Amino acid sequence: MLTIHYFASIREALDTDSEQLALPESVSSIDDLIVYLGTNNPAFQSLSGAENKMLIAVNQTVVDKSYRLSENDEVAFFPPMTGG
Amino acid sequence: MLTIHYFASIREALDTDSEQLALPESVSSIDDLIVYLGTNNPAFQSLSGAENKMLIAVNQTVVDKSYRLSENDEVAFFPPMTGG
Amino acid sequence: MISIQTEDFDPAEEYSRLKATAADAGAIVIFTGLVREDHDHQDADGSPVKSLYLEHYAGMTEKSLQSIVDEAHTRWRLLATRVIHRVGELKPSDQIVLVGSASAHRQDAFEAAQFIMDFLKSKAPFWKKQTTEQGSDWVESRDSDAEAIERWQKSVGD
Amino acid sequence: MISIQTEDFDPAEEYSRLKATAADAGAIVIFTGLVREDHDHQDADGSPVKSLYLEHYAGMTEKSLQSIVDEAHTRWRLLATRVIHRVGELKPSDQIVLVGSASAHRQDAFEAAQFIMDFLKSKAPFWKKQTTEQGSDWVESRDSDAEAIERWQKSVGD
Repeated sequence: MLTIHYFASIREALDTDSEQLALPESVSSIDDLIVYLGTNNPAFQSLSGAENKMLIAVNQTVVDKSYRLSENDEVAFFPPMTGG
Repeated sequence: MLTIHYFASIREALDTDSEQLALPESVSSIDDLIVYLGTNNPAFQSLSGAENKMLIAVNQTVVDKSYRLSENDEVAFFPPMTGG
Repeated sequence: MISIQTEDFDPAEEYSRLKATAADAGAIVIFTGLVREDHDHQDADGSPVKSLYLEHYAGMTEKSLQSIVDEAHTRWRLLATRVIHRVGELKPSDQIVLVGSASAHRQDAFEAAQFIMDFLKSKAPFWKKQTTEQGSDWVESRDSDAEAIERWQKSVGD
Repeated sequence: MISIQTEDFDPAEEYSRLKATAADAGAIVIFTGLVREDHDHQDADGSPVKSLYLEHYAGMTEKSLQSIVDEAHTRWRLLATRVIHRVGELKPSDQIVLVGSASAHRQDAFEAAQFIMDFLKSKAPFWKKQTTEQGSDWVESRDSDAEAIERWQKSVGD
């Protein structure tokens, strides 16, 4: 199972902070996962548009969209960080 | 009267922290004053050699040796600063 | 040492601890970040900030701060460092973040603290939501923060 | 505010004062310089420093520090600054100098504090004499301190 976390504005827009998902057959990269999640959820599809600068972490490290997913990965989607 | 102050290693080498001096006729610049003081004091002459990086302040502002002195100036000779 | 906490912190205590830990330190820098009423983010509507909510990604936050601190220790000769970041609800003039560094020399202490703050700002998973009379908005990241990182050239692992 | 004094100072108190003075500050930097036992000046003979004597040029010291602080206020947007420098006899781990700065933004606070320290080191009339088991020696100025000043390009009045 993938664990998917959503943070900040993305969490609020989706009204979900996390979900579990069996890695779908069609999904091998983050890019595939974004397409998959967008197909099932128009809100996610609009958030993942290039203009929204959505960042992705896998297992708590920022990765790019070509990252190859493994079963049991912890994936997170969030806007650019604004700490400090 | 000129007031002349000496600090740190220069003060110690001369064994004097300050002196008063009527501006001599032959002295119009700091350069002249250095020659004048050196003539009367071999210790000062050796301290004022280029290798010693002696600094000069007039009226509490660092100046170079071409500075034109006035009666009643406060002159100071000291090594490079090492604060902090 | 790195702490993520809701409670306030005491810079005086952190200074004393750094001084005690870093034997023969010649330079200690303590940076403290505070909540400003007069925010100046891109989405500012001009009305004063009444409160700030700080969200973070527990686990990844500690991990990313640790990698930033490790990189600082690689780049500069440091005797000790300290990072504290608060999360949750904060008010104007509240302390948000503390970065401390101790070194033999001032240059190392200054640069390391600045480096840690620059990376913490845009590489550690914290998000700010500010509330004014006009409502609540997520703070947008600033270009100047991205530029602050670029000047350190060699990048640390995100 | 600038103070030259023989007494010790309390960084915690200075932090609180800066925070209280600088309404709506977003960033406060407190730099503290300490006496090191393991000095590394050019004339170091390797034996630990037992004490440090700080001489200064009363009057000119305040004047030159004020011009350094004024220049910092011209270059950066600062809400408050603080400089304390001790003179007289000090021991290893004693606090020598404190530079504090408060600003809306961290970059200003960091750079101003670093600028003030860099200029204070070689443009304010302080001289250090260190005593080890081998005797007492005036500390020589370091090339790295002259270089630290050069990077600020535009020079302040000496």
